[in-house]
Amino acid sequence: MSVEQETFADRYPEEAELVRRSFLVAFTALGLGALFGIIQALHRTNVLRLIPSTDYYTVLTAHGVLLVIVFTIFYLVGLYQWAVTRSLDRSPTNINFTRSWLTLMTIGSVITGVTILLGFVDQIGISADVLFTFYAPLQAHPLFYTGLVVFIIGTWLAGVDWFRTWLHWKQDNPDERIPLQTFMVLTTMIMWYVATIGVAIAVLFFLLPWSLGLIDTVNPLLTRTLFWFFGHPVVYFWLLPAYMLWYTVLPKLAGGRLFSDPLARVVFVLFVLLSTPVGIHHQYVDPGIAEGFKFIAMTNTMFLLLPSLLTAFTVVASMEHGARQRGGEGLFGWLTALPWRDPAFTGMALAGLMFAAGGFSGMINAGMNINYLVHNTIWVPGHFHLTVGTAVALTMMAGTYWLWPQLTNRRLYSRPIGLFQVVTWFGGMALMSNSMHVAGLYGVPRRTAEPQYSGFEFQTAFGSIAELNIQLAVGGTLLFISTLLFLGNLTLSLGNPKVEGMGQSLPEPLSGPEDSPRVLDNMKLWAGIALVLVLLAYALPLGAIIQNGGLFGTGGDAYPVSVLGSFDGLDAVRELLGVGR
Amino acid sequence: MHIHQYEKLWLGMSLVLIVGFIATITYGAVGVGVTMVDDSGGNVDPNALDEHPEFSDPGVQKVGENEYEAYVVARQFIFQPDPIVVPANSTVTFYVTSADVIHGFAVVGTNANTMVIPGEVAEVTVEVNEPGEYGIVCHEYCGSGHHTMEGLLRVVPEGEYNSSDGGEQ
Amino acid sequence: MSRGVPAVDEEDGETEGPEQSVSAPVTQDEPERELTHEEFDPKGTLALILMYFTILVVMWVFMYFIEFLGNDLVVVG
Amino acid sequence: MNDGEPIVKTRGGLLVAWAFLLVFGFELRTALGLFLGLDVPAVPYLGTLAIVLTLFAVLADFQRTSAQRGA
Repeated sequence: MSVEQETFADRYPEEAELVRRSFLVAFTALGLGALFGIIQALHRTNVLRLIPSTDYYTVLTAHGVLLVIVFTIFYLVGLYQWAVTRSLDRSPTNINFTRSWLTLMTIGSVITGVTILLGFVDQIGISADVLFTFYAPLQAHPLFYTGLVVFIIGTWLAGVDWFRTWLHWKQDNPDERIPLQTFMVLTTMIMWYVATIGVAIAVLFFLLPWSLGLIDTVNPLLTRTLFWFFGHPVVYFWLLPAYMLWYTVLPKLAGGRLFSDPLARVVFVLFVLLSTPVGIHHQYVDPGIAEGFKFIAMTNTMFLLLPSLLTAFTVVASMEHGARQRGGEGLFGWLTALPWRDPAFTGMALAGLMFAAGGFSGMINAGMNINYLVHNTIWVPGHFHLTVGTAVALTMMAGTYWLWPQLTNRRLYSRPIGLFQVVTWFGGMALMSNSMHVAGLYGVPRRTAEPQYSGFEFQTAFGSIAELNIQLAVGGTLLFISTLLFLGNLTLSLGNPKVEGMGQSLPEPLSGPEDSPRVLDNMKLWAGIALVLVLLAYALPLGAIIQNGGLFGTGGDAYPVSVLGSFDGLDAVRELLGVGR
Repeated sequence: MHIHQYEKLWLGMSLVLIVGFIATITYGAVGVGVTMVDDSGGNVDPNALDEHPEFSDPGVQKVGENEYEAYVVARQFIFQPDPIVVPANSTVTFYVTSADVIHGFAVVGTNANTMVIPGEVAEVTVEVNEPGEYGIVCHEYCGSGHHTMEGLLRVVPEGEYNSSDGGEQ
Repeated sequence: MSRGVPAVDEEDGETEGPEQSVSAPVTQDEPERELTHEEFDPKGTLALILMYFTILVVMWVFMYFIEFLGNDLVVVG
Repeated sequence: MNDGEPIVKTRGGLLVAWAFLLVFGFELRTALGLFLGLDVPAVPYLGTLAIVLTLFAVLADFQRTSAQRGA
């Protein structure tokens, strides 16, 4: 590797611009989401209540949607665009197509985001305080669902774009193995296509027409089940970009090479196969679904631990390889030879460590009958703030520290601040998620503005609820500070002068793709098996739900969260056109 | 395929872990007898609960020696009846449904925890031991007053249990 | 920052000015030694992951048998 | 360490080690509470831990810089 090296921005200026644009949307959402996060952390714990408790749910909806839909997925498309272009060394077939899907996704996000935020302004009568899960019969304004549809269509087209680029590359390189990063992108998108079938049916056939008044009722269990058909694989849609960074970038940061390319491919294939036929594990205590279906979802979920457990080994081994090449010795002494002063490395390593902890609470969540203990307690947000909120979010921030100079040709403003930022995130999340897990075991519910009740008190095994509240509030504050440091550091970097030669190459794995069977690269095969598994896991439960409760439910009204109440289709059209009622 | 020995070992241990988890859960289900909420509660029309033989007048009734049924309606933002009164050392089956949106029903600090979905009836049977009081919370967001939605489960000594106040309001 | 120098020798990172800081590893070109897949046994990784395994098993047993099955109102039907 | 090489090689590493050990000690308290029902008072415990770790960090940094000067 030469010292002076061409960056991604030098080689692919137009693509780099699109990656920066998607990161811009992602980080805007991150900033807003973090603001809503700290409002909640302080409100729930009764440290500082800036808003009325009824607005808490607007804040909560915005926090969820902005962070797990907008932040993560815009980061994903930016990272994946970089990865496909870089690893195939090829521009998109038509960059205008790339621009259009990014624009479509942005429009969708803005529509949904604005609809949610209008919930703060009572006079307008538009609201979408339905939280990230939008369970019917709570009904959002039609624009909420419309934005979601537009956004998802954008992501579908992104997948089309990447598949098309790959197919053209394949024509030119018929005998080559798919480069690892492109392999990861393609498998992730297959999983996404399978997963979004559920939410597309729920929104297009039921929720959107229902919110427009075209149908009167929906079956709440059916739309809920379709949501979780999508709602579990979506967590892997957040996670897989982090896995890509762990597999392909982290070994380099550690000064080593990926331990095994074949195993990385196996891991991604396992995610394609097993991510979707597990969604019912979010419904272990739902009435209307037979125990047998829950048991099947449970066994599938448990086997889905396998790719993550394998990842833990491969990624740590790659780090150890780097440490030993840097002169690390001893059974544990090599840990001190890792580049801990590099925020990109440390961020990813700490994210991985927290993922190990989140993995444990995930195993509990997966455990069917033990779900009675933790279901819908604040244990669950404690879990996913370790996974999506740290393993994913912190890895993405750390990855940005590495990637940003190559996308902008500008140095990062400050590496020490970056290091301080990732360590603050680690400490803040340790406090916050610890208190959430413990409070969850005491039965404190999630998703509530005021977890303090008049008729009873929560019993604690040690410490006190007040102390857990302080932990949560302090942790949330540290996380907010950390987000500001991250965004500030990046913003200040824009003021640095442009410099040459900051390109970074990625090292070859120790065990390359030639060690793996070619069948791993057969995308059609994996897509086919994934669909069959989904059919096996979902055909019978969905059939039973429809048979028992009817396609449109047993009756029951809609409960619009908009103050204007429900309206007929014509009114909705008028409203869409901006004509007042 | 070329897999390092240690990695093979870890793969084996991971599978042992997974199978061990599944075995534990199966033991809990078969050995201890913990069953999941399922479709046995049947379906109802959430708009017609006042015509329903049981949910029209939610409350607790004795159905056998030491066996009680508690019909509970969750609606924005209350549980009916409140409190739910049952005798100690009995078997209680809760039938919980919703009159409007999705709610949650959790007896705080216990394993009695279920979703409440309009159109569906959640059936949960528990063994009640000592007398005491438990809070009940709605743990699924159900609208702007969600945080006020709570109830009480009162377990009274067998002698003090009076079927006429069996949870009726 | 001096790219191309192994990072283990590079100790004075904290004094770097803003314009010198770039988040980048610095070791790719001159590792102290090259280790191939065959001669590299990730012993430390194995040790760490065995510790993780032990923690998982202990915590699982505690959570399932004490926290869950020892809890009030076990659902039996 | 035995061969005179400092265990912490950079100040950044020192910061990470400090934060890691503090979090580890904090989680230990939770484990003691849940497993054994021991209620270790939070503020004195965490305060002492933070002070001790900071002292160690200062010492380690001194060792690090002197080892560097010697080298």
